[in-house]
Amino acid sequence: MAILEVKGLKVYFHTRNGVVKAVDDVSFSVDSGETLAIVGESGSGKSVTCYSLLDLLPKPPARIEGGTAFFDGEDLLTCSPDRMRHHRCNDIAVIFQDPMTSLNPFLTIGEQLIEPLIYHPDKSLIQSRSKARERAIQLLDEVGIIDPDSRFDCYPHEFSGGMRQRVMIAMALITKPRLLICDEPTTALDVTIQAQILKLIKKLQQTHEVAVIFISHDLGVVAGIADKVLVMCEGTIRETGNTDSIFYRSQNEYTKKLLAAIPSGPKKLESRVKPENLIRVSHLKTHFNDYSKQKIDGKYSQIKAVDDVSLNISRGEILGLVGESGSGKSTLGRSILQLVPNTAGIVNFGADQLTGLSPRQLVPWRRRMQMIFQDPYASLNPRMTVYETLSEPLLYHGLANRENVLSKVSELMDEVGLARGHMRKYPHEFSGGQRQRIAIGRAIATKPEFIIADEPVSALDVTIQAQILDLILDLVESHNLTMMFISHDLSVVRYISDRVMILHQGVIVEEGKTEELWANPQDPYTQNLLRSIPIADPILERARIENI
Amino acid sequence: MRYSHNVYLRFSDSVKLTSSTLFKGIALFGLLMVLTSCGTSENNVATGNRTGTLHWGNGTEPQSLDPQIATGVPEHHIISSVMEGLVGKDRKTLMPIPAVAESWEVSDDLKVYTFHIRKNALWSNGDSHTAHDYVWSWWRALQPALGNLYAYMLFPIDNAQQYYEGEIENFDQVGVKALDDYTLQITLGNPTPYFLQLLDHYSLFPVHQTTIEKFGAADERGTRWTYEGNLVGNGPFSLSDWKINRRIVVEKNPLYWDAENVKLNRIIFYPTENVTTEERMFRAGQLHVTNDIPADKIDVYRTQKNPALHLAPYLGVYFYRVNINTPHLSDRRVRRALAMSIDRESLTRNIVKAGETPAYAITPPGTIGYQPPQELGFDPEGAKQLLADAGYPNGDGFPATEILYNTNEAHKKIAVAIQQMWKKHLNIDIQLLNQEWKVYLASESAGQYQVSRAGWIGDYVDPNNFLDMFLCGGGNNRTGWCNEEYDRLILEVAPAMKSHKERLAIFAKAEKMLLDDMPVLPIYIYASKRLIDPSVKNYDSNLLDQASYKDIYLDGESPVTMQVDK
Amino acid sequence: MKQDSLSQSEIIEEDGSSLWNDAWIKLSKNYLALAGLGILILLCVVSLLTPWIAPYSYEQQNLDLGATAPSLQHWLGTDIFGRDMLTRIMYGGRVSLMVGFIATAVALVIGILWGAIAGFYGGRLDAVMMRIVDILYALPFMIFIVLLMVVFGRNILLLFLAIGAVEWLTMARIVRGQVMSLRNQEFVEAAYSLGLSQWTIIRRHIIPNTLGPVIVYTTLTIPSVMLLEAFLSFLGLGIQPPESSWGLLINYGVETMEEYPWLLIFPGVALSLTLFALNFLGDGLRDALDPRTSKD
Amino acid sequence: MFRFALGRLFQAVPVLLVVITVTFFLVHSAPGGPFDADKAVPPEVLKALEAQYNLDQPMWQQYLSYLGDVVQGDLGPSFKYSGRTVNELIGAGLPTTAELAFYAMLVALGVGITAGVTASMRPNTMQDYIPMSAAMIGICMPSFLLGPLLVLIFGIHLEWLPVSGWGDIPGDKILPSITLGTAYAAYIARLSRGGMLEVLTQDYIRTARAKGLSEPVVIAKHALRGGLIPVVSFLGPAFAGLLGGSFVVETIFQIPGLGRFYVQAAFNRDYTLILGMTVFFSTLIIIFNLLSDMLAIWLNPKLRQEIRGSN
Repeated sequence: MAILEVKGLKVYFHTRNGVVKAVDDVSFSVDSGETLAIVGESGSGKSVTCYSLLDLLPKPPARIEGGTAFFDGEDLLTCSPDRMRHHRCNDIAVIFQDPMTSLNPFLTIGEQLIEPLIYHPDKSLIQSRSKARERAIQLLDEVGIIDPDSRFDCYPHEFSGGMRQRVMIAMALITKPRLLICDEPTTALDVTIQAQILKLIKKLQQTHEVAVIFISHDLGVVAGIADKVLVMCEGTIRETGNTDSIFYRSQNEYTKKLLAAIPSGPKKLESRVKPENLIRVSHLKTHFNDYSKQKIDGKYSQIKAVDDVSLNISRGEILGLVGESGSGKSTLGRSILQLVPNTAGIVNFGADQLTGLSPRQLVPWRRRMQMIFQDPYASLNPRMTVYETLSEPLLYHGLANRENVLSKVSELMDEVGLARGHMRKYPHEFSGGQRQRIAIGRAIATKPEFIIADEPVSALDVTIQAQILDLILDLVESHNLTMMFISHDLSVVRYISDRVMILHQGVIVEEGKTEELWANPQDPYTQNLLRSIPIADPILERARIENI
Repeated sequence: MRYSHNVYLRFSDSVKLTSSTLFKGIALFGLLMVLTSCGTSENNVATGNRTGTLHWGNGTEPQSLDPQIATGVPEHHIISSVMEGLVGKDRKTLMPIPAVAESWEVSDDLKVYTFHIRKNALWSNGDSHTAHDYVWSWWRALQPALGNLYAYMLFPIDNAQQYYEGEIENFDQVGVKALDDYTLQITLGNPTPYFLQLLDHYSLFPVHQTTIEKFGAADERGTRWTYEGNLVGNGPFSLSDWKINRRIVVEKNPLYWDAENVKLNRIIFYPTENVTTEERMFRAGQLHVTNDIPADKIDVYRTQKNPALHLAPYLGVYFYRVNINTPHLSDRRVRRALAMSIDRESLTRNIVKAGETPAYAITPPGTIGYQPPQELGFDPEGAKQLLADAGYPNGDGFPATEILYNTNEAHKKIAVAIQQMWKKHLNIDIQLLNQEWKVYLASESAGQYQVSRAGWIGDYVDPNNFLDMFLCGGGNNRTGWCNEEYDRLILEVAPAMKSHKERLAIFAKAEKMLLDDMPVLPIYIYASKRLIDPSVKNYDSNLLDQASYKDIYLDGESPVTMQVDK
Repeated sequence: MKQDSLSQSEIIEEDGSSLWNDAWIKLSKNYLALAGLGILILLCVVSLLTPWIAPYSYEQQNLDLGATAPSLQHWLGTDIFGRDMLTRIMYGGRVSLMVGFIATAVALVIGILWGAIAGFYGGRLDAVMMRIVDILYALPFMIFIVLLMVVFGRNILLLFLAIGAVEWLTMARIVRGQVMSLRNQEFVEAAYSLGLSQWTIIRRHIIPNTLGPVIVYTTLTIPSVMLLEAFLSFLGLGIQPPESSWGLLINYGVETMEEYPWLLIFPGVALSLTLFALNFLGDGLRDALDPRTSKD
Repeated sequence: MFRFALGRLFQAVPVLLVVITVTFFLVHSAPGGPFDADKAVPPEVLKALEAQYNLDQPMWQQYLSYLGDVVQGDLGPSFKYSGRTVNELIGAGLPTTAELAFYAMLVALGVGITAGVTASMRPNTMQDYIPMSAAMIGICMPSFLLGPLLVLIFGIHLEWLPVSGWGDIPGDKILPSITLGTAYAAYIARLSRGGMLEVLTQDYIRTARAKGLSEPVVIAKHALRGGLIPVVSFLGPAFAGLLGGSFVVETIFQIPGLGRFYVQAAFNRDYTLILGMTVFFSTLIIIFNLLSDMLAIWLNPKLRQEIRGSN
């Protein structure tokens, strides 16, 4: 029997520039104890759909234009604010994507946990603080928080990402809801943590007998967890059906495209590695003062972000650097490029030593080595047009002059696949993928020999991700680039790299030719990492989860 | 399409609720404040009338209540309520009346004064009050280390100046003698017709030796003897409270010799620097008497025929100094032209407004019967001619000239008006330069100015007080003007005159010399401006703007009568 | 590398065009901001033309006329010297607008540079620079003004200097705060990795991104500068009678607000009009200079 | 936290030293001396006075002895208020000014936060425009205009409240507090609106709503804490500004506070009083900035822990 029945839901955004049909005629139903996955890329309307059920959309600009959403025989879209509070408090709970921002940093997690109980809209259901505390601690224990009694009074920043998400889950369950909406609950987490959290959700769903709506862009994750799948794109439903039929027997073009875009398998291109070391790093250390700890003998203790790393990169090679958050992979990249001061060690570019050069002396080298940043939103100056962003390095390094700068910029745009007509637009007018193209354009503008790409596709949708990866491969080919490709995503690294290094807590735990390492990982950490990757195949994925 | 993930928020439907909780807090705070305000509906004036308390706007915070250190008018008001000299002044005519001295004799050569001190005069702590107190007080007043700016008030006394300047060292040679406990004999160097008036000036008031010595050396400045609780005086009131910048309270002194005729129980002096505020305080019934009135308010009170308005001539002159050492101003024709093209009638009527009279001489007319020469009236044509004679026909070639004044709205207004008058009548360019008080003083005494605003308030009613300003090199001259004949008339001839009339004639002659040369441009004679609640009785405006606190009484009951001051 | 200096100058020119061109296009669609701009332009034009269009002389007195309420002869009444208020407000606007804009510009330039440098380099330089700001905050302003006046004489330039000297302090603090949060942004790191000099980064990447709060603060600063000018003029540093400014007119108007309310109301209206025009224009500019606001 | 405060205070020492030094030479080089008066001061009197206040010594000697006194907490005698020490004068004015500043701050916070929060709840509606336009006017409305206006309305015409004084007549503290607080209320309104708007877009607010919390709880418990941090950082400078900027209000309302002393001292060239007040005010500014920083840290659990850790 369906616990939630949505019919013909329409949510439009009324902006100054016209109406955007965020959700257009969406219908679905969820049964008790069932998991419905809503899959789609960013902007597909999957989150808006769910938020509209709980009246969590900002109005204006959002407006619900039509449809019904019956929960227990009551239409959520038209009920009074009081009834809505009642539902939020009793029946429906949400787990949000980013546990970092979704928890109030100013309040202890305990306080946030018990709030729904002590401020319950139904006066008779209000519980005393001590009772609520008991229940919260019991739940914290259940979601796997160690020593819940003392952790109850800690603040969110004192937890790691995975633990925070566990707290979020406990918070969602504390009201004993019948429907749980999980909005990309593992997207912000490392793969190993993701596996744990998914398992936890699955387990809890069974013990608490809740219906789950699971929103995700990651088909691998969905494959293992969902009973039914709903594929959305541009506000409309493209396909709906049970998990196996969607993954194995999809008739829809869009679904097929999504599935095809998932990077899998080994690198397809021939390696062009030349037997010449372009970058040589020996015993590199980058330490920071740890301001959060007490000074000892007048000195701060050190965070060893990069600890005694030695590596070589050959000309033409793509080296994949894999690590989870906090492993020091970004710091290593920045250290090699001399963007952060090195504590010890030597970095050589070709025959020349980079360490010890003054910023002024580094200027000619900067032209020869570049960086692509993870977040295409933050790495572009919001007040500079594409033209300005791309022309700046050209003019600054004397690679173009006033007469030919326009044509040079146009060429660059062609190369990275941007329409020339967009030259005078600002970064915010582009989608994430296009922005990353701009950032890549800026990086190759100076005709560098060496590029460090720091998670260049992590923030992108899967279809876009594939395009950008292909673009990078093309450019490496055509520009004879050497690259260090940093990522947490093992499938992506496998798809692009010639050689892989696994970084853990500032130290390289394993390295080797990509396929060799894949086939035969030696280090337990690497093994665990590889095991944690979700597979976009329901049968394999279910089996994988069982085995963890 | 771009819905950034952080815009999914819902703005409240229950805004009213939230703001109401916040408003509750505010309301509580407001309520607290208002509650404290609901104590009484009676204002100061009404309360004061009931309890015999006079609320007096006193201008600025006094800098000292030591009569031999203090210099200002606000200080004067307070000191004269807590102390008294040998001789007082009639509150209307300003003629000398007995005070601590019940009587006195003057020798035939007008040089020896013998005072008989009341036997019932006491210090406010009960100590007896004798002639020796005066000898000691004046000895103190003449100690250079004390830094008494009014030491010169004692100089008419024989050898006082010599003692002060260190020429003689023995104070016994100074002409002050206590013949016995209650008889004081004073010998003057020259006959000084205004000497009795000086005795009512606070610098000649007696001070209480034991108290002063209790808190420091006799000639030490800034000891705590003038604080509330410490100060011992001999006046109708005694100091009971002094809160800096807030108020000074004096209470009736039961030991005062004339205590039975003192009607007020208490006077509270408020420092009221801001004239506008003071006027509002008066209107709100917080003051009985104000120190001043904003010029623009005077018309309002006048039109209303408001009985509170008290305007009266005041012994002071507002004038411009001209720096004789400025090349183009060294020509006295130029100075006379400047003087003749100021329309003082219009200025006093339209700008200063408080009944000030146009001044054509430096001495206020009517000063103990003295009538100064008045010849340079408003004559733009004559002025133009004079300027042409001096080489500036129609103002051509006249260098740009600056009027210096200290920062003050009233001075500015006058300067603006005169600037325009000179522009209009003489076609010369005038610039205004205002400087902050101390800078202005420094500029003026260093002679770094061309034309400078000035004022002089008489300390005693005698032409000498005005005319000796312009002696050669005198500290208050500052114009660079010097005339030996003038000096001789003021310093030697006038004091030697036998009769009052002859003496005045000499002053008139001297003043004529001054006005012929015009190193100063007299503008108007001051007026005292006060708002006085009709319940204040026995207050009489006089030339020195000096109230007689012992006579004042408050009567809020009697019907308001129109008071006409003049 | 030999082309370096040449190419940098080109960057500057390019920089000038795009953001500001786009801002202008966007501004021209914001009617409130346009109205503000229109009012400001009108005020400036009137100020410029005042000597030719003013109905009366600003210094000609008529003492016997005195202060009169608005009438057909004197639309905005006369002051106590019998001078036409409309004329005086027009002349006062010349002074106030000039002082307001120039002195604010001085404060703006010093404040932005100081704050940007302190915030960008951080560390010891920042500490020293901000301590200097602290010290300047603490010094007795009035003594400082009097001394300035005595040492340099009376000079309108000094007025700008004095006002700039006070107003840049807050500006520097605001900009510093902004810069400190900006300097860790990835696009600054990207610029750094391109090998741009620090100065270029500050100028091209940091400062343009601090414009929002700076503009808002500026629109608040201009009116307060106009009032500060009145205070300084009163102390003798600024302009001297018979010239006047809005601030001085208001100052005087407050004294007589009961007797001659028009002496306060009309200069007050002039100043408020400027204030609101600036506010609308400022908000408009802030939005226009932020490319991100266009599509929401 | 303690060590953090100590460190900051330690940093303040050189700042204070420079302030004292610069001010010392500034005031001594300003034209006009403390004893210049309308009527010429005889040279012998001037000499006696200067000798008494050590003004006849070489400048550096005066400077050093002054520094020595300041270190011992003695700010010297006032030149103008004969017989009063600077410590005594500050002691006399401080309670009043502090009280005034405190009430003004209450007004500023009460009105400012209410207006700011109200406006932030419905941005770009009348509920936003009206309080924010009022704030705009409030910021630019000089207190020399606002004070008299309030006095005329509430003191003279309505006769509700006294027109001047401080603690003399019941209710005389209301108008000055409002006059002084208004400009700051306006600033705080803008700051809290900005802060709230930013916080209200945070994910954790959405989380709180999704939990079924009522809107008042969401605002008061979840949003205010973060939204008011800009206001908290502003409190230090604001309090310093209130203390130092109360001169105009003190003059309008005849309030016996420090502001009047300061300005009078500057006009009188009362060297010791100017210096003393400057030292005092700079110390206060430093302390209040420190306090507001500490409050901001305390409000933020993460910073709080970092500071605690560094102890």
